[in-house]
Amino acid sequence: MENSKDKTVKDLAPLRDIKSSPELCMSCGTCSAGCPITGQDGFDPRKIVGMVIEGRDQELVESNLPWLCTMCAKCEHACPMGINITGIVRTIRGLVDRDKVPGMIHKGVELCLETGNNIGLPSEDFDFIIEDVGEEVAEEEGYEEFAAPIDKENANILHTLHNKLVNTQNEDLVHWWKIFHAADESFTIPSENWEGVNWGLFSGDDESMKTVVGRIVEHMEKLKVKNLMYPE
Amino acid sequence: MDRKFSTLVAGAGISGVRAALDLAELGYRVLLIDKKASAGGILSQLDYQFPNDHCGMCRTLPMIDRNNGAQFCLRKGIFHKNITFMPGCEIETVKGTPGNLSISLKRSPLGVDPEKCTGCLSCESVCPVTVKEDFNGNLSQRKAIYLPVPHNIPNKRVIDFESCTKCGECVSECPTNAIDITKDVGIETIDGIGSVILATGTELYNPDGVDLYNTSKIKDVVTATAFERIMSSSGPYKGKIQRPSDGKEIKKVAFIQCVGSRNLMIGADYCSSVCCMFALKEAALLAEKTKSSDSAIFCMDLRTFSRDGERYKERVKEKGVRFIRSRIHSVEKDDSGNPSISYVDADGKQKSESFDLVVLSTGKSQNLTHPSFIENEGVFGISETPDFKEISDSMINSSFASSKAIQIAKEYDYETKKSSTQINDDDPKLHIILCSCGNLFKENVDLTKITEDISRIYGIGITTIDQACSLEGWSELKSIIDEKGVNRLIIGACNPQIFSTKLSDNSLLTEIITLAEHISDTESVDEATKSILSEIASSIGRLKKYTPQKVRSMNISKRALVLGGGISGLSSAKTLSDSGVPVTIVEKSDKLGGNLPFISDETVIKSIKNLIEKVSSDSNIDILFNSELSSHKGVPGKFESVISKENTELIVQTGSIIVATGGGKASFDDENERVKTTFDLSIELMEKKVDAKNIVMMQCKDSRVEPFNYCSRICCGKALDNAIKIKEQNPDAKITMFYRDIMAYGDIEKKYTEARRRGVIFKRFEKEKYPEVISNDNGFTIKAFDFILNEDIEIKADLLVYSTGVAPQVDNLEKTLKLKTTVDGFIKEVDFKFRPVDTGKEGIFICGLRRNPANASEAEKEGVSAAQRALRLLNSEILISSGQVAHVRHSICSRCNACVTACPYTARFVSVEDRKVYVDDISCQGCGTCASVCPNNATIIEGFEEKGILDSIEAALG
Amino acid sequence: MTTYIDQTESYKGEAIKKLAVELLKNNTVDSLFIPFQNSYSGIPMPSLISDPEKTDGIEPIAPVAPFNSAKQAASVIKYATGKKTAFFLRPCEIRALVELVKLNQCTLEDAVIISYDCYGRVENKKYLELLSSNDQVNKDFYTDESLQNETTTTCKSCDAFTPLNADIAISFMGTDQSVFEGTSEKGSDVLSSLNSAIGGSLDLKSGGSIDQSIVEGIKEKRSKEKETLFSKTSETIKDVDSFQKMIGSCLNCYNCRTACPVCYCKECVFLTDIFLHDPDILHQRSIKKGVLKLPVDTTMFHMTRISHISHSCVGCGQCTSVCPSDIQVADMFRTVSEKTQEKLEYKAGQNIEQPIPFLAYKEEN
Amino acid sequence: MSEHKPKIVALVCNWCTYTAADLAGTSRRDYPSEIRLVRLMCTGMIDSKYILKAFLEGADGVFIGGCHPGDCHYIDGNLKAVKRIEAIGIMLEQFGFEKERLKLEWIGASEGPEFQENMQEFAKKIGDMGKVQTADRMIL
Repeated sequence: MENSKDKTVKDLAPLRDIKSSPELCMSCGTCSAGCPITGQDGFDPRKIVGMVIEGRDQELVESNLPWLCTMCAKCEHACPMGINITGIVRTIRGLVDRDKVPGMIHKGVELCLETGNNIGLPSEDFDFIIEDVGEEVAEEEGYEEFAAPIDKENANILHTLHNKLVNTQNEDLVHWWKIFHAADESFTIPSENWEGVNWGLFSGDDESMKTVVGRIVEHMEKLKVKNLMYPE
Repeated sequence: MDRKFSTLVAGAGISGVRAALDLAELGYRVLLIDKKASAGGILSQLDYQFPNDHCGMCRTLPMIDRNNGAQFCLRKGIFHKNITFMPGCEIETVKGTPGNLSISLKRSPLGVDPEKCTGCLSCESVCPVTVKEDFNGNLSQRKAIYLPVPHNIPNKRVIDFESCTKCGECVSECPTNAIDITKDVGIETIDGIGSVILATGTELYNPDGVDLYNTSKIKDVVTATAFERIMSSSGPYKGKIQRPSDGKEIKKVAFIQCVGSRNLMIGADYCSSVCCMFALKEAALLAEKTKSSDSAIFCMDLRTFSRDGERYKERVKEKGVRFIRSRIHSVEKDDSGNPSISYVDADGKQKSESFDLVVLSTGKSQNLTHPSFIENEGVFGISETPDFKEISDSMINSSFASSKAIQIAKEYDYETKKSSTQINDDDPKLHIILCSCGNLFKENVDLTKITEDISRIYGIGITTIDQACSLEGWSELKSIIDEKGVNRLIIGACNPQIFSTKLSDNSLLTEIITLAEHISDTESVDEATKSILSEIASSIGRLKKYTPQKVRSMNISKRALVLGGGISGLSSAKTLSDSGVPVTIVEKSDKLGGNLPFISDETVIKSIKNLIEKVSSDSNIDILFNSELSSHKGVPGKFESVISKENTELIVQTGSIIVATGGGKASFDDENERVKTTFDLSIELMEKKVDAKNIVMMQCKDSRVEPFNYCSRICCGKALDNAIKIKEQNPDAKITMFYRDIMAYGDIEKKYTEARRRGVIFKRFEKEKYPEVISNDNGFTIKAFDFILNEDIEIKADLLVYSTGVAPQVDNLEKTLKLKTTVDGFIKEVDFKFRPVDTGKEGIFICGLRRNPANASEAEKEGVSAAQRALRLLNSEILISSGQVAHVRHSICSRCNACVTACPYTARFVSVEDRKVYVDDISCQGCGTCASVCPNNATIIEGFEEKGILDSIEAALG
Repeated sequence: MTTYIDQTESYKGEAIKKLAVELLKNNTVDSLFIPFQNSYSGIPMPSLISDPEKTDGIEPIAPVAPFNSAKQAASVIKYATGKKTAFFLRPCEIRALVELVKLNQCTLEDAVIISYDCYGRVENKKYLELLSSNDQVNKDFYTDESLQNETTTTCKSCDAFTPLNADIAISFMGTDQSVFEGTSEKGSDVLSSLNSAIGGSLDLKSGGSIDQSIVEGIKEKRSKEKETLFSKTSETIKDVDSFQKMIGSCLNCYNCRTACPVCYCKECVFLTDIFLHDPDILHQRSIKKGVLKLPVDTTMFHMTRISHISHSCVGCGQCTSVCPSDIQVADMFRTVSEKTQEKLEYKAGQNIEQPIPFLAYKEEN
Repeated sequence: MSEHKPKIVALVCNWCTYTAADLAGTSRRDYPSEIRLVRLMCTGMIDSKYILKAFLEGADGVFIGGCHPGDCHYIDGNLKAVKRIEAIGIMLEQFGFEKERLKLEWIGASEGPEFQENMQEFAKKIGDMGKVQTADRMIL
């Protein structure tokens, strides 16, 4: 992060296939017309690109504008110049001091790096919940043979989890597993570093993002799993 | 070797038609082909053209030697003695060398023999295949056997073999055995062709399948062409302006600009040039037709760079149409089923609005290229790439291409003998031939009564033949003509167009009556008979009184006068000289080249210098320096001009005059050396580096506002060039360009993209609020409002560059030559669209900056185009006048001169010597306005003699 | 600024005559165009006089007009010759002349037009009759109302009897004097130069007043006459049947068009080949209708003539005067013309700048 | 009354209205057969005599069709005709010809349906008005 501070958003923002730098923007307004939150709290994707072109990075970094974006990418889907608007927004977010990252996303990133999941759920709690939910599934008629597969090798799908599914909304897990079972699909859940939600994406923290992604890759290699299921 | 055609013109759109006519008018035979089943191109779908919101296409037709072509609406088809039209054809390969090209054509079968088809419709009624009608933007349906263009004549059906199931129903139903569904695509080779003109135009971008526009899900999202069809009375809803989904009247339309254009993501780094004016025109028409005024055009720049574009836009605005600077993301459907769009308004707020209809201003389709044979020698493209152009630009480019084809035609001696048939002017001897069309007329009309009545009242004989349209019928018809020794003939048949073309070479005066129009299910035999009788009587009345058209000829002063030695004048002179016409150039200054010192493009400079050299060394071109036209008289073909040159006067006799006196930078004065004009900067940049660090460029300085309310076309391109050059020299220079609309039409768009890529910053301002410039010791501060950042901004500059526009030369020629000017002082074309280099005074043509702002290559093309028009007059020593012109019976003329005032072509003049009114046969187009203002018939129009018309009215009511 | 001559003379015409002679004598003009009684005709005929010694026969305002002299006036000024001529014309003659200017039949460059309040004219025959019993009829006409009652129907119903578009207007009505007014720059110049040169002999005094109410009174009376006449005529021509009845005895002599001052064609279209029918046409018509009245095309002739010149009709009444079949051509023409001119917002002879409706084309866009 | 089949003379310009009539004809759009088309090069060519002649010969209506303003092949012949036709209408009215019997309409080349509609409408209107006063009369 230190090095990048010398560079501007213009330099840092990734390019799309046609190598369209922000300068190509002709301020046509396609992004703003399509953005679901244009006008809310002064948000306007065209304006953000405009400020980037003029090198007004610091202003952007200090404002709440980059944090209003939902990253839905509707803007760049239609941008005639192919400008990577969400990439720009992420780049700005990444330039924000970590202690200024709003809400709990940066904290989540830190917890994830530390504990393997965004909410810092201890692994004994995780094991208990997975076992418990697995039993719940097996109680139903036709699912008697079901057992939650942990760290199973050669499964077809690696099933990473959204922390919410584990923590508060585990009835959704029931649905998923029932579907897998009914479809006779082999899957497995990693016993540690199971977090499927990479908050580094939202906070613009590429390094952490890379670490989290790396863990999943590691799982897949180790367990020889072919496919990945991601909760987002 | 068959050397029938000097030129093959591929593409029968307006460009192809222009090129074909250019050649045909000079006596060269042309083979005109189109891959479609009909001629007319995109214009056949458009009923209206900006800026007068009507068509005017017929003004393209020849005005000299009119006898060789049909004198009717060009949208019906193209008919000229020297033009052969072949539909359903595409070029496969071109081999050989200019003057002897061998061309293989892919011919798709049309399925119907046009010689036999009577347009009776029985085939359509039995055809089981129904498909969407592309002619109407897929908003209506047609059969697999159909009429490709409803207004074309002859109205022959064709088969769309892509959807035809070859069931054969139509074949057995056809009463004249005209249908053949067995033929396959064939290859035909034509040899001995001099050159090829490629006028295949381009295709429209197809927005179907783009998820943003939802054309498949929302029926009320249509393309601009489809909307044009909706507004057309021959369109899918017969002119009722209703929307496709539910038939609701359309009142409020959103036009989405740049659909398929100016979009790097789809490889469209260009502006399609015409869509802005197209949308403006459609919005204006809708407002006019429905008296509604709530439509909106969503655009980035509104590219109103053509003649009158700026003022036209203002007129459209006055009608209540909104121009909203927001490119549209996508079209959705609202709760009531109306298409709805979101946009950002001027305050940066997002708004959502529903419309009755959304029109997509689709540009040209991307990634189109010319076929590889464009590289062959002797093949000329109308444009460098398949492109859309404003009609006037198309016409100019067409003539530019045809002039090259003419050089080849001339070199290889393709010219046909000019002839004009003298019609037998013995006493009228009439005969009538009626076609009984199988049994159709026998059953529905009392032919005996007709024969008896005509003989009793008029003493004229009638012969009935069975199928006049068949080969046997045709020979029977010819033998009757010979046998009876008649010189005037009335033919009654069901499909008269066949005869009008077949008989055109004959020395007969012919009237053709459409019998079929008198027969319908609701009419009795008596009524049909009566109706036909009176039509025959009416024709007799007229035919009897026709004065046979006299062929007059006139010797031409085979020399052209070119006023102005600038780019357009030089290219004009060169083209004329290459065609064997001696030229006199009159140049005000002491050198040639005009605006050459203000051109910064090396290749252009080189080509102009080359042109200057060629013209200077051309023994066929006299150049008079330091001279001006002081007075002028005479008629086209024989003008007499007085040139004043350093206190002496000399008289030049020429057949034609080309006005190319040009124009230049609009006047602009600023003492400050850190203020420059875009033009001056471009010259400076050729030699040295600009060392300024903060450069501000200001577009539209005193331009596009009254009193100079026009776009100068070239400033944006030049400013972009400058910006790119500075960035090349010094990437760190900060360049800000203030603009109203970047007029980067066509491929100039690429420069705009390039400038942005290099970091030039663009800030838009509104017409009403020109950025404020405060000059101080260090340079300037420019204060403006930034619409994107939504805030007031101040930009520092150490160099300020103004785009000041182009102004026409002040030379008084409009008075000397009695030409019309625009309010801005440019010389006005008689028809901006279809005759862009004609002044309206025959023999006098206009090109270059004296006509309209243009860049060097545009001016060069205009010059060639003007020369090409002049060649119609200068190509031969003798000019044969057309028939149907006015002449004056001096013995009874009271010289009230009402006719002189009335003539739209200034073809009439009062002689200074004898005060009599004379008609110049070449300029006269036979419109008859003079005759109708003449109270005592002292003016007569050949072929439309009052007595004949009165008799025919009397007979019609008899 | 007006000047006047005391009406010491017993005859208003004397003042005009005096003015005319002085104009010629002082070379203010090269010739006079003025009614002149010669020894061959009882009726004063418009004449072009260039010799001041031969001015005795001038009868400027005899209550007769053998024809509307605009056409003859136009023939003198068909184009500019540099010969200045003073034209003494009735208001209706000026109106016709103005129309002829617009029709390019003449130019007013060399003309000074002098006119006066018109009391009307009597038919030629009537005038000769009156003259034979009273050789002072020219003078008495202006004082004797019973003589004024002899004027034509047209004159009695003419409410445009005061000079318009003259250079010098002379008023008789509403004043005991002859009040001269330069109504154009040209006219004022002529009057003032005349005044300074020979003011004494002409006895021109500055001032002079007109009682407009008297003029208005006459106008009102005539307007009423006109209304009555027009509504009667409207009834007569209300349909083609009644119109044909009116013109039933027309013999195609074309006198009306010859007498018409604005029918400017060298040769009428009805004399050209368009309306000269071959016998087979006549037979065809006869076969179709059963009966064909001859001469043919009389209705067509009158209606065409109306269509050609009703916008320029000045209502002088000469067409009626010359009709051998006593057809009230003028009534019909005037009635139709008034409405046509009203609808076209054009008044014949009124505004020399306003072009004839069909010859004025608005520039496109 | 409406049973009366009116005789109509249509003076049409070669470029626009004649083309429209042709288009109507070729696309099998019936227009009343009582209409007699007289093709002229331009409406600017229409002499007042043509209109008079038609009415005096018993035409129940005279239809004049030309190009839309701005669209005239001869620049502005159509506009030049307007006043003349207006004036003749005013005159005819005074001789008892209802002004509805003379109609001027701009019909563009592609407006076949407009031509048909105009003709049907005009024929109907004229038909409803009854015979023209000159019908079956001998005009002297």
